Amino acid sequence: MGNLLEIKDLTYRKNQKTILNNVNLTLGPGKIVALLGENGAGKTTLMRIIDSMAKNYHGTVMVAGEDNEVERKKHISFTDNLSGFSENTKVEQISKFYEVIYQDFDVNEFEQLRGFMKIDSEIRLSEMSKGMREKLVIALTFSRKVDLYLLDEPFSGIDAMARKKIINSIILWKAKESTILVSDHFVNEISSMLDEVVIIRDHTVYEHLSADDIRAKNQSIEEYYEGLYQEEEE
Amino acid sequence: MSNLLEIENLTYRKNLKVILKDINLNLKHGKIVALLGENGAGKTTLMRIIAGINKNFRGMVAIDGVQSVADRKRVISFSDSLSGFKESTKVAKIINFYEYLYDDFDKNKFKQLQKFMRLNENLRLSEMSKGMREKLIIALTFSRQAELYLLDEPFSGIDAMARKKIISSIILWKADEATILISDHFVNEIASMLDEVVVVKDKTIYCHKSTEEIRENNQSIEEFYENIYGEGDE
Amino acid sequence: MSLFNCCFTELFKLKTKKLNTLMLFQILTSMAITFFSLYKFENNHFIRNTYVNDFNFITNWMTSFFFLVLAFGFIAVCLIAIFAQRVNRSQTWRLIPMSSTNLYLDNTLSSFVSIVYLGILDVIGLLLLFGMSVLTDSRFKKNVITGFSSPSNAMSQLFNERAFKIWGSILLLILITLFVFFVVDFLNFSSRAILEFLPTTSGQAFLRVIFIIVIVVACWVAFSANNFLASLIAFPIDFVFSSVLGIFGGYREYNDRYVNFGISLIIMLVFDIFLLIANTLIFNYFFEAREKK
Amino acid sequence: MFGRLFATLFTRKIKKANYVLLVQLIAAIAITVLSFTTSGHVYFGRQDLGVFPSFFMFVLFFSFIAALALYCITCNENEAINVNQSLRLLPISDSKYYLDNIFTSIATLAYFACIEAIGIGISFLLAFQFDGTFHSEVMTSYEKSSFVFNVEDFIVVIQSLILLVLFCLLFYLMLSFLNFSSQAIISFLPGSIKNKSLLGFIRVFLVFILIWALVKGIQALTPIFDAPFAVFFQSTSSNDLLEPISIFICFDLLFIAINLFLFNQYIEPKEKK
Repeated sequence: MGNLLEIKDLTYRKNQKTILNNVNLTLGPGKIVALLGENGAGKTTLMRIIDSMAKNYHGTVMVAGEDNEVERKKHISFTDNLSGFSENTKVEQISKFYEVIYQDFDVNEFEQLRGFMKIDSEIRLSEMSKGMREKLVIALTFSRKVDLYLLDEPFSGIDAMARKKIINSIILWKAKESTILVSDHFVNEISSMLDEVVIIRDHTVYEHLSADDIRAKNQSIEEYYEGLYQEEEE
Repeated sequence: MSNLLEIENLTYRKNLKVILKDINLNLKHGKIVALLGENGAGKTTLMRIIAGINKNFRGMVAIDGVQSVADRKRVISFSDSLSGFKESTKVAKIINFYEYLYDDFDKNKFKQLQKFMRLNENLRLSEMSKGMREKLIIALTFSRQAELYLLDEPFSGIDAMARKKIISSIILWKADEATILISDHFVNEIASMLDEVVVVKDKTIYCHKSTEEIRENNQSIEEFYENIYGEGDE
Repeated sequence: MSLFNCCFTELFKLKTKKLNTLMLFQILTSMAITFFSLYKFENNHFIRNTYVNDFNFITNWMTSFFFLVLAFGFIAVCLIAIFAQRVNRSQTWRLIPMSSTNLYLDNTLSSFVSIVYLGILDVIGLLLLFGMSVLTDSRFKKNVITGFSSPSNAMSQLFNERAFKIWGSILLLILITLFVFFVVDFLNFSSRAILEFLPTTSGQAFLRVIFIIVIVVACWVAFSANNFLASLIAFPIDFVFSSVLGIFGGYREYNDRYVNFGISLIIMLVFDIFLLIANTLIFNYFFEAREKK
Repeated sequence: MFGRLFATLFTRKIKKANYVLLVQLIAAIAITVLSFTTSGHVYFGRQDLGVFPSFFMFVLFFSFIAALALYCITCNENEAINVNQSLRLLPISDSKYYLDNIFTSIATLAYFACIEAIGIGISFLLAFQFDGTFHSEVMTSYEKSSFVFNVEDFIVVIQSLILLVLFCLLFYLMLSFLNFSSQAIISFLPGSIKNKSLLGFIRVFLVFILIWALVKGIQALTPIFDAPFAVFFQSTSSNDLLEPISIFICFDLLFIAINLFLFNQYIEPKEKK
């Protein structure tokens, strides 16, 4: 199978400001890729463009060889903050909604993940803390069997133990040949599971290399990432 | 010098569910204390009770022996999510609001912090990403000469470099005898600056230790925290 | 079942849940109005004041319920239009693997069908009340019987010239409801799309200008129904009110301002179709879901 | 601190009042211009009106709508401020906070009324100066009415104004009471059944209780008292108004006390998500 994700000279402007400027990126199947960058570098926008949430960009975005918006959405599972549901919907109602709407939603996978995250299905969104809500979002995202998982800062509110357990077992939840693109600020936490690293800087892809190259130069990914910003500090 | 913060047999119930049960906690002046616990353990509720926002709790909460809500609020600086401001408000207007209404707000301290965080003053809240917004909140919180600083998961959206810089220089921003109570899920990140650790588990204070004690039996704070939950899980 | 249908049923369920609570409020308010109008509070217990009319409670309840149908209908249309905007704007719905056009059509269709659902609920409510009042109120029963039996009475004209007006007004009612949905959508989409292009500093001022323009246009239409363009929008609403109210007496004969009914029907249809196309285009290419904060 | 919070809230609400006034002015001008350009005349009562008199009519007519709109906005604003975390963090006791909130709304209404009065006055003078027919009409009607100014009427006008202010205050307080009590009840119910329709039922239930309490109160306080509003409109002597004013003062104080207690005990600002 060819490349899963191909982005060719993508530019995106909003409110007279360029947010992304000729971005070129290709991701192979079966990889876990980290998307790193400073606040406001455009990571979220890039993910929204891949999942055709953001529109009127210039350039081409192909997912599993498909360019059309609907086909792309079929192959992608994006972490959504459940803003479409009213605050007093129950977790059970949300999972029923996903089951009806998404054919590739696997119910007993969701039950298993829900048990793993210790989320009670009777609880309502308004009664959940930020961390619990993020655990639910991760469970819903991985209950869909797709080629590309997009995780946008999925762990920020989750407590330390749960986060470690999730990171260690994330590989089991995805099919062998599907890819995860995760954007997060806590590099050392997720570095253990990474295959490739993509760094967004100055509105474009600054670096795209495999984690083993970095480790070959016996640098931890975190040191490498901070090194990039070091020269700029002085 | 007596305790800065005294909490005696505090119980808090909401919707017929007990959230906090007979909490007893005393914090001294000039300490940096971490408040750790799982998602939904009640950390945020405890902070809101200390800050005088959450009401009808049973028990006693006093700052320097004073219980009245107005006096407590005068000496406490709580990291407010700025949800009270319209999304279109400019940062400059928020600064004027704080300067006008808080006597202990120090404008040039804020200017200093603003330069440190590279915050642009005429940005609007809607234009700021989550990380930028959290940097602004931290700058505003520490621009007040308060006795007790309450930080509720202040770093979740800030990128790695900025977070390291903030953590390393937080001590400089507070007066010597002021105390910081910080609740965060990234224990190893903040471990370096902590004096005491408070763990909230099963709706009450599980343990309250100083970091020297933990380090004496050569455990890192993260290991200590994890094996509290270790026995619980197996 | 195709994705389009599942999405439709989900949206329909959400909207009907909202309308059920609205219907409950309608029943409660109509009951309260009848109660407070019929009974007076004197030396601390309620006694029935007779000067209102001598029909029993249920018949009065039916009339107040009927008058509330139009008022609550309008509230329902606004409620559903605002809820539809939330769906258009929410990332959860936009993530569903279907084209934006289908999502927009689904959303608008389910809004319209939910209003029809409310209409059906109203009709059922009215029939129930009508039945109950005929059974319990002998005086009302006499009126109804005389009404239906004598051919010369207004009721029997139901199937000639008057009928054309009633079917015409129902058709216009449908077009007006769609028109309201499309206008609300168009305002939301176009202002959001233009906001994307403006430098962010002037975003807030722009929204205020739009708001003022909308108010001025609305007042202008309401105030000057006598000039041609405004009357095309004002006329159908006028027409519906007069013909519907006309059935129960006080039928207002239309004099010189009787613009040909057909023209305004076609104009309304053209407005609806034009807005539908414009909305679908903007929704497809310029309207993005809200970013998660 | 009380004064500074008062100033902050007052400037925030004044902005809203100015915005409503601006919209009203623009709408009046636009309507007058549009109706003269399209159909050439404004039809009112029996005869056509000139440009300025019709502008005066529109301003007068819109002032009532604008007043109602501003009142709803201020009600909404009150409840939003009560649960606004950034403001609730300010070092001021909750009782003072709530009083600040309510009195700034009343002050905004007063400000709005003054500006409205000035606006109507100006448009009246404009019409009076620049339109002959309007001028003569006003003069004739002035001579006909034996309008003689005496102190008694002036007191009655002042008293009816006070009554109006007390009524606005009472409605604010009742609305807050409705919100606070339903919030307090909700916080006692088990979390699982806390949903929108339940909130609706409680509100409706509380409205009935409110009306019943009001009716009971009026009955208990003054047996001879039947309808304060009837007195309000065709009052003859000033002591007629003293009764309703005293009743409204009692109710206002009663509701202020209840609201302060509820606000201090149960009302918490919204959680940050």
